[in-house]
Amino acid sequence: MTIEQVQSEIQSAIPGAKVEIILNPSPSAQHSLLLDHEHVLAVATYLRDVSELRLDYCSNVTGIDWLPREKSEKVKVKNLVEGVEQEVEEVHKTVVPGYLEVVYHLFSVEKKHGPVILRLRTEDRAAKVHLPSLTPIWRAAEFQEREIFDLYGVIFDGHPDLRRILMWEGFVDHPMRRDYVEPDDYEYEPTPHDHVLQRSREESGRH
Amino acid sequence: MLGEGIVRGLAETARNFLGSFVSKERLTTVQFPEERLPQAEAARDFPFLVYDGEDWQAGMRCVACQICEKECPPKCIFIEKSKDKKPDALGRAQFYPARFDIDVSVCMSCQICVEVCPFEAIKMDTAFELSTDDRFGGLLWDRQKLALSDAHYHAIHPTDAAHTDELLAAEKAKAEARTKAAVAKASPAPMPQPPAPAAANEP
Amino acid sequence: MTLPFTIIAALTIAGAVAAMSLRNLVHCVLALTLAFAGLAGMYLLLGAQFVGFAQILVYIGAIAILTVFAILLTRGTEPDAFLDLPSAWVSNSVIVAAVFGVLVWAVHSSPLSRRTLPPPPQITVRQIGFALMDRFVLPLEVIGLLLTAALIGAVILAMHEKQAAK
Amino acid sequence: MSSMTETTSAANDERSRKLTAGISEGQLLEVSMGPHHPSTHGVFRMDVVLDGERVVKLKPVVGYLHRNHEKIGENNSYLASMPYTDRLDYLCSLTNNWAYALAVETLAGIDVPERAQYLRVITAELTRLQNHSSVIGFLVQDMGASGTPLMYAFREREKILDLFESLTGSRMMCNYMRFGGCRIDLPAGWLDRAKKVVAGFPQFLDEYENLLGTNEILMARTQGIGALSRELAINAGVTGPLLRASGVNYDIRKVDKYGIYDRFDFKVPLGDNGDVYDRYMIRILEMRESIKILDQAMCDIPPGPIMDPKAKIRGFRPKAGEAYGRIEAPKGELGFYLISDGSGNPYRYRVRPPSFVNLTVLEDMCIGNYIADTIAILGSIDIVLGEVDR
Amino acid sequence: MTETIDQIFVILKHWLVGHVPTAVEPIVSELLSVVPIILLFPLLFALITVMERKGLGRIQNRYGPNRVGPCGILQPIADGIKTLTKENIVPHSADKVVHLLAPLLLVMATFLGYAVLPVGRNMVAANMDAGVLFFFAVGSMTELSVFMAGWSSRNKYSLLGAMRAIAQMISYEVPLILSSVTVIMAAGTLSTVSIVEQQSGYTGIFPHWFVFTPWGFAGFVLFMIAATAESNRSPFDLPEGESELIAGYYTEYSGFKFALFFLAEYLGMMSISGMAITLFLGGWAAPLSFLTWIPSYLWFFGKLFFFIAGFIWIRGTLPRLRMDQLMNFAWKFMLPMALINLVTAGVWRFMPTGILRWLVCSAMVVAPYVLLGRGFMLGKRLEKRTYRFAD
Repeated sequence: MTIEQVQSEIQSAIPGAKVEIILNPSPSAQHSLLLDHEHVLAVATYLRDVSELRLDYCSNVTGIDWLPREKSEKVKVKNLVEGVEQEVEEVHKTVVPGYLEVVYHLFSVEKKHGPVILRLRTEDRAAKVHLPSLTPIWRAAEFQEREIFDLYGVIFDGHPDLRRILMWEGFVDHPMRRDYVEPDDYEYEPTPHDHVLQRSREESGRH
Repeated sequence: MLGEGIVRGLAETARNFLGSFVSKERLTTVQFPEERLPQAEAARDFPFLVYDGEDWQAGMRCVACQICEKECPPKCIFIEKSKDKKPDALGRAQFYPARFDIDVSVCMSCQICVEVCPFEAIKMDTAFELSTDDRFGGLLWDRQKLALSDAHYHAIHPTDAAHTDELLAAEKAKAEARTKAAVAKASPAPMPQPPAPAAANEP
Repeated sequence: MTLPFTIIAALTIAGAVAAMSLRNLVHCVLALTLAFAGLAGMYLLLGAQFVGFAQILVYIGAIAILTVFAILLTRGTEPDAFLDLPSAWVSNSVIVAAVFGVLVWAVHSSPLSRRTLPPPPQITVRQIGFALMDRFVLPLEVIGLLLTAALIGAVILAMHEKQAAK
Repeated sequence: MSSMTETTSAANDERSRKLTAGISEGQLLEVSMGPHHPSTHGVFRMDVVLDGERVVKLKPVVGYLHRNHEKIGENNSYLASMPYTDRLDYLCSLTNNWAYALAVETLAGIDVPERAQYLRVITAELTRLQNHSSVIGFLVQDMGASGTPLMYAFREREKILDLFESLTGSRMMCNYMRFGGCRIDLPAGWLDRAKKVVAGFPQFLDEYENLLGTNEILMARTQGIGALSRELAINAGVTGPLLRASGVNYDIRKVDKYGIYDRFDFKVPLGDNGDVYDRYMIRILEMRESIKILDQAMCDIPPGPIMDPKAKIRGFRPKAGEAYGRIEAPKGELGFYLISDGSGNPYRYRVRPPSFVNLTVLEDMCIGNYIADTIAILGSIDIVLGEVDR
Repeated sequence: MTETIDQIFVILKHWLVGHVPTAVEPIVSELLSVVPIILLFPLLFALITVMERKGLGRIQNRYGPNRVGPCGILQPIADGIKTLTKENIVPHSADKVVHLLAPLLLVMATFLGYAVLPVGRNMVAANMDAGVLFFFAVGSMTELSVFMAGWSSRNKYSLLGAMRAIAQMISYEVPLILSSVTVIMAAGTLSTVSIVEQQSGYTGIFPHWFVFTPWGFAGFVLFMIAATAESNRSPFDLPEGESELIAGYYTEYSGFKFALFFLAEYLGMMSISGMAITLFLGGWAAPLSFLTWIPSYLWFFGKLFFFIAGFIWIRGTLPRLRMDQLMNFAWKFMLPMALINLVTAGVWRFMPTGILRWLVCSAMVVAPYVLLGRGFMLGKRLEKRTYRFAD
């Protein structure tokens, strides 16, 4: 089943679901479907239970951090240059806002096919980082979503046990974000080694 | 019957107990400091810098191109390029590393530096008993400690070294041919660029 | 009073006093065990080997452990605040002293205490066995029956609890 | 979907509640097993709540070995991540290599020559042999067998590691595969030695079955313990021998037919009960199948190049795009998900670790069992903390 | 001559006692009985540790310790120096006095058991009328010290280990005593010395050991299983099951106190083996009548050696049971078997000698074993399974 067929099947089964195909230009040609937040649970349940696909196995859940990036466009603008109207090329720089993305790789154990790739995007990287959790549909996402919450800071609504998993409780930042700055102090943990202790003090004094 | 499996297990351990006295297949222990297994030819531990001839400074193949520094996964190589140039094995003037340090405590013996080196200048050594009581300094090796002769390379990796020699010889022949052609044309010789052999394909 | 007797008696009494006065319940049990051991020592001193060893086996090996289990399974080992009032303490000791005095007087004035003792018989295990199987066979069987009943009762109680847990 | 209600983790809380009904808080014993515990296979912690010796609640705590492997991958070139994959599941570096190489080859569209494919199959199946043998050794060791089965397993593993050393130069951190092939060809006489080792392996398996196969204590300890239902296993993304012990016929070697696995004649053993004993036996049977594959592969291996000539070692920059590559690693599905933005470093480098995902169902399997079973169940999951924590 | 060699230690003791003033004679006599035990068995313990490590090593296809001294024979000395020089760590919240007393009491209780073991002809420290009872009485004292150790450490693993240990020891004490009661019934005495003497006769060249009767053999097996559990050895080593409970009740012990626990474990193992030898294997009696010229104590220690080797062999082979399985095994298999065996011993006693007695008594032991064993396996549905294969 091609990605377009999957798209149309979802759209016909779940009215109102926005399904956008994200093409993958690389030789792997693993295209994916971008879903909207409202219908994702219905779509996921449909994909798992109802459709021809029977995607009963969620293999991999990945978090991705897309930084805001500058997009430069060359636009032809008519300008008055020295009193004469001229067509001048101008470079328009627009900032595409960053967002966090979560990618689900689905396979079917029953039919032995896959992957069908689902994507979910947050609205931005700071405040609106909520996404619906797919753990109720695929238990396999439980730890992986926790990991994404931990390392990227995506908050999964409906996750049964959303705690940090790899970093410790009380850790403040999300280390897999691309703009994460290492605190650069853990190399010099206090030890009885005098020399190391000294360096550790100097380091902490500097920061 | 209850106990049957236990008795079978006991028989198996008894067989192994006796077997360990008679069969070398069973008792595979090598008592290390006294007995040593021959090292595999492919064995790799930490990198060293190959030099030709007798003088390590004159014969060092490394031209401080810093590819290995960039590619090194744990970033354990530190290279400082020299200000001046010295002639290499082909007689061309090349930079040389004014400083070449490898932090052996960080190095993970992955051999990537060897694979990416276009000059066959860095190879893997097989020495492994390297303990030191100096935690910071003793494991930071400078270029003098890293420099080992081509003969050593031949001794530890004979097949590899022969292959490397072939590659170098071919390159030398090519370079000579080019110089001759350049001389014949009597035009100013261009700076010969070292062609990059496909280092990854070495067997 | 011989030296071994003095030592054992002192230990027994010390154990008994500690068992009553210590705050930590497990310590009390351990002290009580000391008193039991002292008692066993007394039996051995009197030449009653079988009773002495049975005392060790039953009281130290079983009763003490049972008590410990009971304490650990039911409640914390550290008691709450000490609730005794001094007035009760005083009146209690007066009563205890009076009872002790009466007992001492009774024992001392009894003719039994002035009788010369015959040499203790050398009782072997074999004799105890014959006595148990011969003269005391009925009490033995009755005790056996009682214990069996208690055992079955305990099993039924435990089973009931298990079903309730389910 | 009635069965699906049981697969949610809320079902665990429900079961905990049922088990602790009528028991006061003070009677429950909270034990933190790990991170320094002899049988948690590394720095792994289980927060266990016990009623007597019965587990009523269990929360796995991981991350003690976390080194942000994925971030390291994003900051390094594609090639430089290859040696790091060795350190994920440090028992099976060669399958890790293969999974990563497969993902990059999918991403960049690189072909792999025939001989290199055979080399990959041979090394991967040898890896499976040594992993499974040590895992069942560890499992029985955790059940208190004083190391004897483990030592037998290690004796055989040592022979395979010797083969790895003479081929790749390192016993465990092999760093052998490259995008488009393998790093070096077989040294002279290697194949004969490997054939000898593989030929001796069934004897070891027989010995193992004699030692423990019908052992009453082992059966009592493992049969009916930690049973994992088919539905939960699939839904929770459990893969590898665990999934097949629960009776699900899903082996990526058969499903994806990656590499050249469609050329070999082998079968997939399946269990019916999904308990610890089944996992133990499935591993033994899988080893027997691996031996079959190895026999065929070592017989058929053709001469030829071992690297795709188009593959680049220096300055490898795949086109922008993404790819997910997965293989059947000894512990389950090992996947690598790569996103390229056209530069020399991957934009996103994601590892889908089998042992991490398999840990999801640890609580489901342990609740209601005894604390000693917890150890056996954990051993039967077969985790390596290098991979769980990354 | 053989008589002299056999009795050399007894003669030596009498000779020594004869040279001291009469007033101190009883004390010296007792010291001369006690001191050799206190010296000899710890020495044996040292030897056994190295034997165990080397034996396990060979079972596991490795050398075992072989660096200290010739063939590693001095390893226990190195171990001893190591443990003695280690820091004695007492947990902050531990009950310090009880924590200290527990190992001392444990070692004391295990040593007491040796008093009634006849290690050779006329070689017993205390020939008590109720010797067997004494042995089990002091054996039951160890439970208390185990509890003290586990409770005083204030560690959850310790407490769990102690609870396991006590539950296990109490449960297995019942079949242990019941299986030795058969011997007491047959011998008609509780004195260890008389029990051995009753077994020291020969029919032809074969000895009159109790193990060579149906009830004796069954009793011996039951006794050994229970003894393994009593001494916390594999496969019943749950109290210190290191994969679950680190080291059980002695998790929080270090240095010398830890060594004391270790010593007590091995001493317990030796003393209970000694009791098994005394009860079932004829104590110091030679196994064949023409071998009586070998001194009796050598026979005793030779038999002890075989027992220890058996313990090591079993440890090298079997995985550990689980707590509830252990308990089920004690109460649902060991106890019925021990009771049936008791009846069998009675039947044996009152039947006339002959082949019929053998047949009846063997059937009385084997049939319940098969039935109980099968019930045990079927009840748990333990079986070797077959597996499906998918293409």
